[in-house]
Amino acid sequence: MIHPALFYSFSALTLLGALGAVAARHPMRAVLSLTVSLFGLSGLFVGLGAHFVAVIQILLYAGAILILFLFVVMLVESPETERMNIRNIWVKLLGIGFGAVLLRILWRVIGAGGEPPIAPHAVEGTVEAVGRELLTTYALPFEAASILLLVGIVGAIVLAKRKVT
Amino acid sequence: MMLGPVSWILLAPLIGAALLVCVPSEQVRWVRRIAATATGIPLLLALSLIFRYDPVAAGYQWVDRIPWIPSFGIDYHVGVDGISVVLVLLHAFCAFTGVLVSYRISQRVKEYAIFYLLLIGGGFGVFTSMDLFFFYLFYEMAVIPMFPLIGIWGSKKDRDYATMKLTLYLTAGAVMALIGLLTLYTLSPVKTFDLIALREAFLRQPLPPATQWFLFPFLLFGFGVIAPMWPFHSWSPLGHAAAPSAVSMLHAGVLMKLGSYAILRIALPLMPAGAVDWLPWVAGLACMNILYGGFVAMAQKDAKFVIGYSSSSHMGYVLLGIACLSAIGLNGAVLLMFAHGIMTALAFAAVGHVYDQTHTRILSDWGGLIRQVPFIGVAFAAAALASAGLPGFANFAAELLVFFGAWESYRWAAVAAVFGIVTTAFYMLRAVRTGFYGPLNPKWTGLKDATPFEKIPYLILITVLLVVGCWPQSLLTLIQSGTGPILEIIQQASVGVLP
Amino acid sequence: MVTPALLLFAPLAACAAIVGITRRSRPLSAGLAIGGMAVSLLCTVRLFLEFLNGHAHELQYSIPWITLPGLTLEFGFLINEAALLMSGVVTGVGLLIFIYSVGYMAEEEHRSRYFAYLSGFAFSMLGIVLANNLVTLFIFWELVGACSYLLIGYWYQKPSAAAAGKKAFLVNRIADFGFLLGILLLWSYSAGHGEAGTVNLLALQERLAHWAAAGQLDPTILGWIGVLLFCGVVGKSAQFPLHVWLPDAMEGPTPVSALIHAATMVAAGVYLLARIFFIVSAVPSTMELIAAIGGFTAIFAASLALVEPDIKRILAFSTLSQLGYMVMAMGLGAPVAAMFHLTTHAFFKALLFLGAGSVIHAVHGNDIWKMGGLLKKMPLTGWTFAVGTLALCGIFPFSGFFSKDEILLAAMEHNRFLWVIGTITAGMTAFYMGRLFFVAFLRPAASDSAQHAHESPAVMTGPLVVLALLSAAAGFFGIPAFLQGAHHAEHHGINWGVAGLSTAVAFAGLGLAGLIYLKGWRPAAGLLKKLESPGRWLSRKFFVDEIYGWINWNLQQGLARFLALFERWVIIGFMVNGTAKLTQLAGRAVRRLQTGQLQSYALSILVGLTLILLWGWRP
Amino acid sequence: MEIGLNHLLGVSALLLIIGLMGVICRRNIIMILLGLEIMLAAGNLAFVAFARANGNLAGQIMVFFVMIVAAAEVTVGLAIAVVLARKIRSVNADEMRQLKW
Amino acid sequence: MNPGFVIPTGWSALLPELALTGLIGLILIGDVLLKEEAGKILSGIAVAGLAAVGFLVAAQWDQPARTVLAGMFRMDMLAVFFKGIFTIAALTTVLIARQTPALIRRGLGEFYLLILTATLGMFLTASAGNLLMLFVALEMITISFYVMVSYHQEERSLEAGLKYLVLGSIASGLFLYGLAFLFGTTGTADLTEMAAVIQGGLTESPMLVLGLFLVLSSILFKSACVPFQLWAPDVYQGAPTPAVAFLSVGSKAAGFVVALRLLIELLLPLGGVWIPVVVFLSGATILAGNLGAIPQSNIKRLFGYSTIGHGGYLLIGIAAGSFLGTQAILFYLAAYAFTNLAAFLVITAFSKTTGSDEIRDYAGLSRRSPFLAAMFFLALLSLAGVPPLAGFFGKFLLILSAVDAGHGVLAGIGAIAVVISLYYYLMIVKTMYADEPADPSPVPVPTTLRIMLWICAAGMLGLGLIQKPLVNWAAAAAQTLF
Repeated sequence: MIHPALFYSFSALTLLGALGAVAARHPMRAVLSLTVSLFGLSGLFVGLGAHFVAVIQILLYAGAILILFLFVVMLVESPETERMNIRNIWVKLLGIGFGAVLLRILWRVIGAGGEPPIAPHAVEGTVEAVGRELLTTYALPFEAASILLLVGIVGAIVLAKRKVT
Repeated sequence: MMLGPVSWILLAPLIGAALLVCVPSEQVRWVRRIAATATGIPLLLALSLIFRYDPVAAGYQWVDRIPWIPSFGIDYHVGVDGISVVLVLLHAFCAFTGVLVSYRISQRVKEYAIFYLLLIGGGFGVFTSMDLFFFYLFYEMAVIPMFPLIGIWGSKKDRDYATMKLTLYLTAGAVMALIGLLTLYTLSPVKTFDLIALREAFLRQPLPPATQWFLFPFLLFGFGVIAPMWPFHSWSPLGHAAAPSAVSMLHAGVLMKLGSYAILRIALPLMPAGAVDWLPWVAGLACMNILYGGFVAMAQKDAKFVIGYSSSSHMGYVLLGIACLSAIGLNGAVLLMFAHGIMTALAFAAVGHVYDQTHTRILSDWGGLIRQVPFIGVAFAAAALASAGLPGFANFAAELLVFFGAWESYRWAAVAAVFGIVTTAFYMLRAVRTGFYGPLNPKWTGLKDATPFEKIPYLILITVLLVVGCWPQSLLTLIQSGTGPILEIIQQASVGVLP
Repeated sequence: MVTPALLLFAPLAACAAIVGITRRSRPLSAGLAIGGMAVSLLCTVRLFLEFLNGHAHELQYSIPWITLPGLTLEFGFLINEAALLMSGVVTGVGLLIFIYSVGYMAEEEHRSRYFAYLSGFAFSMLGIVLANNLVTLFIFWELVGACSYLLIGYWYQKPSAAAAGKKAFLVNRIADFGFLLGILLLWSYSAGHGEAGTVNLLALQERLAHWAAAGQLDPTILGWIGVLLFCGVVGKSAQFPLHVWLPDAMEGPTPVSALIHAATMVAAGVYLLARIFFIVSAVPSTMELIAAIGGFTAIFAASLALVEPDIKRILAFSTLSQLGYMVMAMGLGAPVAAMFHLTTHAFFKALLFLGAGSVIHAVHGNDIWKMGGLLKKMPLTGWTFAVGTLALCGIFPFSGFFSKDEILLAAMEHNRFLWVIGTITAGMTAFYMGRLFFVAFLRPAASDSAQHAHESPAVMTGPLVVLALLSAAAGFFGIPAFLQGAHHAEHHGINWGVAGLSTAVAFAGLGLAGLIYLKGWRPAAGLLKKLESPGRWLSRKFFVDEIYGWINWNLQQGLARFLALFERWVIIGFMVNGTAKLTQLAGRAVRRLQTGQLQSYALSILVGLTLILLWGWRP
Repeated sequence: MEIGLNHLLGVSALLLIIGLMGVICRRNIIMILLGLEIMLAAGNLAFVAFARANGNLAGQIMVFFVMIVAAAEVTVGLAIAVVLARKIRSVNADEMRQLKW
Repeated sequence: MNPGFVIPTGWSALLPELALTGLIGLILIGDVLLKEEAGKILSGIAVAGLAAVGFLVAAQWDQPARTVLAGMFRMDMLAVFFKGIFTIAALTTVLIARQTPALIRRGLGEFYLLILTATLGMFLTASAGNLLMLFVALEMITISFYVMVSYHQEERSLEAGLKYLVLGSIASGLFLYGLAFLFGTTGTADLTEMAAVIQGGLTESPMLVLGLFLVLSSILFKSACVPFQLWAPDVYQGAPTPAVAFLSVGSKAAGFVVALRLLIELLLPLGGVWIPVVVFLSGATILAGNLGAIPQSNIKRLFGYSTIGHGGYLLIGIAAGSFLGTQAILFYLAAYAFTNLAAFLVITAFSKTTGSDEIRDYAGLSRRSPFLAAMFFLALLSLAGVPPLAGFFGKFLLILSAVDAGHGVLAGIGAIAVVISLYYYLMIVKTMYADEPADPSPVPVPTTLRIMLWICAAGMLGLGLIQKPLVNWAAAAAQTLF
């Protein structure tokens, strides 16, 4: 299992990064902060033996998605104009309050669940193992995912394109 | 599969409606002819059934049964017993005369006829269904067409409110009853909606009294809304007032009877112990109906409201008769359903005739009309006197039976009921006097009396009232063959409940 | 079976034929009606002869009308002496009045309708007479009420006529409320001791006799039954306090007043008492009540007649008063006397009304002060009227003398106080009749129309003459003896003391009237002054109508209006529309949740989830 | 001290809540989308942790699919953001309140 | 060891899906190649293709259930039943889209593509045998819908799209998180195996219950149920009509197939935990939807609320947790498909001519187009649950299932809500029939819509009067779960 020191440091990286991403004033900073968080997550993945996923995470998330974010941030370039109004404050306060309650519930459930025994024969998520599974057992979702991506692409094009004359 | 006459009674209006969909709306004559045929055939069939029904054999006759949804125990199962054969006849009379009265409608005739025929079909369905599912289905089918019928062809002033209230109120009652019906179905040892099978199952293995006590009000008040039981009656006078004449005729003549019919047909035999527990309360409510309706009718200025409240008052007698749980009371109640249906159809037809020309229903605006429209005046006076319980009209015989029945079962209620005929006389004669007697209002010198063709429905209705009034036993024998078994069940149950 | 059926249904057939066929032909309609009545009369005579020959004593025919488990109602006849007598009165007097009507209604437009109503009435009245059970009787009881309603309101365009018809029907309805309850109570009472309830008169009589013999009668219930049934009598025979409809009923055509509101229908109450005498007589207190009401009505109505100017209303009050006599007689346990008086009264009161009709026909007005001198102008009418007056006043040897004497005799025997009342009433009767006759017929003509009055046609005077003969001679027909067949108990000879006193009082009344209205004698001014305020009470009929109007307006109409308001605001406004409003409000509230703001929607998901976890699961 | 499953799940729970807070509290559409990404990442972490605990690969493969889904979702979301920015010159979610009640 | 790539057997079970994928390709290529007249040809292709797919689906009826592709794909009656509904909905949506001018301007090809991808997603959802498959398939639906909803590119449409996207993604995130717990506690992602584990007695695990509630929440979101219903009215109002039609029928049905698969098939042993919650939420949903619809003036928004109500009714069947409840849901969904599609066909035809979705503009429709008005009348009555229309029997079965399961109060709420819904539906009827039209010009109905409307009317009346076939089909489909 993952070493406690590694766990705590990667967890801290992940959580702080996420917190930073959520709290950052400027979207640009948020995106960068999220990158940090995702790196931390990858670290956790590696620690859990999910090597392939960790790599993909860096490549796909940090490499592609966050770049996309950055493009858009720069494209729209709108500084956050968050005017304060009463409803907003209420929403925020209630959000934080209920978030805390929810967290508490999750916490208890997770704690109450005890520690299920970590499988002795921990499977290593190597590229080969994951790849074989993907193309055999999970061939159908894999194909479906390709269509999903097609939807994403078509969707983005359809939405972003200017009016057809 | 060959269908019997009962199915054809039920199908004729529906087929008529389907045919009308295909007729171009400009062909008003054909529309009317089809409507008249589609209601005339049931009338002839119903008359033949009345003569051919065998009261000695009793039970359901001319039964048609087609398995419909076997997995839920739902069958298309129709037939008539002594009660329903009489009410089918009532409905057929009202429907047919209603079509004749509707010849005055000139606007959007085709749509009117379609909705009207659907309503008719629903009514026949309720009276002939032996399956609770179809019973409910037809029940709603009889209620919903009222919405457009009143909403489009009603009198402008209050039709929007009236029709919405009516539809919602009746539907609310219906769904309440539906819950009761479904609970009965789930509680029954046989999973079927067949009334006969349920009845027998509950006879062999009755529901616990507490369950019956809990369930009975669902059916009682659910169907009681349309009966209309006090204090759920307020949809009805307004509905009458806003509706076009033929619809008022059907509404008061037939639709209101669906409720008491349903209580009699479903609630009593399936939950006899519940009935024994609850019916004294019904007797109380029925008295409220009678007296309250009567007094409110006294304060009305609008002719249709007078008749409307009078209807709710008179339906109190029907409820009281049912509440008696005795042969006299039940038979009286069914006979009164018939008599009141015919009488109120007559009254609404007459008022409608005047309203269509004067465009006011305020009695004091009429004045002395009998001089100008003697035939209509006489028809209205006949209806008023019949309503006031004048012997010779069927209403008297029926109300008399209710009095006798109530006197046996609830003496205080009988006193109230008898007092009810005093109030009836009060407002009915007032209506006649204000609207038809006295000097003729010079505004109405142009009013036209009924043409010979238009007289036909009135003559039919008056004749029926008189024939049944002089010879009530003609129908009572049939009715008795239908109420007898119900009463037996009740008696068995009360033996079971009471030490 | 055939004869009584024909007797009953001949007028109905005439009525139906008039409505269905001869509506447009006035002479044919009249002919049909008279023919129907004549057939009935012939049938009555035939039955009468059978009775006289002793072929029959009591005849009963019936067919089932309604047969249900627990209730059997039949439609049938019970013919006995009283029924035959009554039937004879109805058909005989009726036939005369029908004939008279041909003349009286000659100018009327819708005469066919009139004759249809009259025939219908005759049918209904005969139904009462012949009915063998109380339900059948009640049916016809209601039908005569309806015919009376239609005939009073015959001139429906006159608001007063329309109102009077309605009033008559309603007052009777109130009375019938009690009557019907009485029938119901009697029915359920008769069901005791293992027998099914019945409303058949003979069966009841037998049963009660049997129970009485066994000492099983319950006087309380029986008393109630008697009182409730008597309610019907009070209504139909216009006894105090339900007398108010009869004076107003004079709005109808005069022959109608004669037939219905003098000779037959109003007497039906007395006849009913005769039929159910075995029930009411079982409880003494009931009898006392009946006698008291009758006696009070007699003097009360007579006092009202003293100051009334309308000729028909005077006669109407007189009818009330005489009906009071009859009811009192019943209460005193003298049914024969009552029925006797009923018969003679039918003759002379019909005569008086027809005479009055003849006068009204001639002078076109009802006010006696606008008449005068008519005896010369209309001798036949005048002399027959005089006969009627004398009969009514109870002057020997006119019929009224005999019958009234029987009643006073019964009172003398049973209740001295009522005897005094009866005797005073006799005096008052003589006074107001004298006043009427002297003012209308003997004083000089007081108006142009009276000046130019002409005798009525023969078709009207003919019946007058026949009736005058009957009024004069009916006392010698041996009616009580005939009735005795039914009631074997009583017969007394003429008690000359009682008869003499009442005759003397009658003469005194006539004399006083003559003094005042013919000779112009004015008692001292002081006395007149003192009489003024009771006079006002009298002319306003003791404000009974006003009291009823107040009750009607404040209690009944007030309740109606209150309930209408309750309906409008509480039931509809609060309960129904309130529910609808509440639903709509709820709809608006739900809609308000939809702020349109994305974040609050997101928050709702969080909150929703949290609450589901918290309350739905409680981890 | 041994790191157990519950530690990992704890982190994922925190991550989930942080993401949710981002969605709820921020009004810049891009920030909201970032929050959504964090929520998905929380799910990923949980899956991987469970995969480890259960000793099968399905959890890891799920992460792969989630990333594809996230990519498609973000693409569409960002496309909408871009068009919106073009139309109403703002990516503030508060500006969009035409549809309500 | 498997040497690399293995073609799994049993692809024949996927014939409809394969055909659909082929159709997607065809449309994609067609859209690129055909520029002029693309709409008509593509719609022809799409309709024909969907009809073919429908035949393939129908051909699978009564075939023995199979699980193929390593447990990813389950071909059983329930799936086939739902696929039938999806196909009908997709087909109608294609036709509706062709009559929506705003869409035609934006290009129909891509829209068809999205309809088809969403349909494919629905098909896979119905057949998913594995959590992974289920997740991907569901996302396929939702992401297609995100695009469809914002397709108009006008402000409201974008707003609707954004709202749907953000909220839907939250739900997806929760769903994913919940799936993780289901996966973690059962130790497998295969639904059949999971069911076996849970039936083996895992009910006590709090983590499983947490997973259950998270999954339940996102199912509730998908079917627009309280407390996750807020998106529906906004999205319905802002989105293009065909998207709404498809959303209301297809997406809702997809939500319920997931509910049936997860809650009934998988988690029924935990019924004691979730059934009370669903009972409560079902009642709340019915009330919220029907009450909120009362004050609405925009027809599409009204349908947004009314669809919430219908979701609540469908939840009754879930709450019943019984065979009867499942059967009722299936019947209701089929009936609802015909009914709601008929309504949206009318809305499309009406707004094509008048360009309005406001209820007050429907005044006098019975004179402008008696046919449309009559069809709308039928559809509204069926929605309200009035016999003898299909919607009635659906509600009848649902309420029966509630009564049968002992949820009397829920049945009562369902019954009362019929009355409430009747109110606002009848208000529309009143507007159409009794009010005077501001503009009396006739409203033409395109032939395709007319044909579809006749079909829907036949469906509403046919299912309402002759219920037996569908009841039996639903029973056969429900049988797979029990």
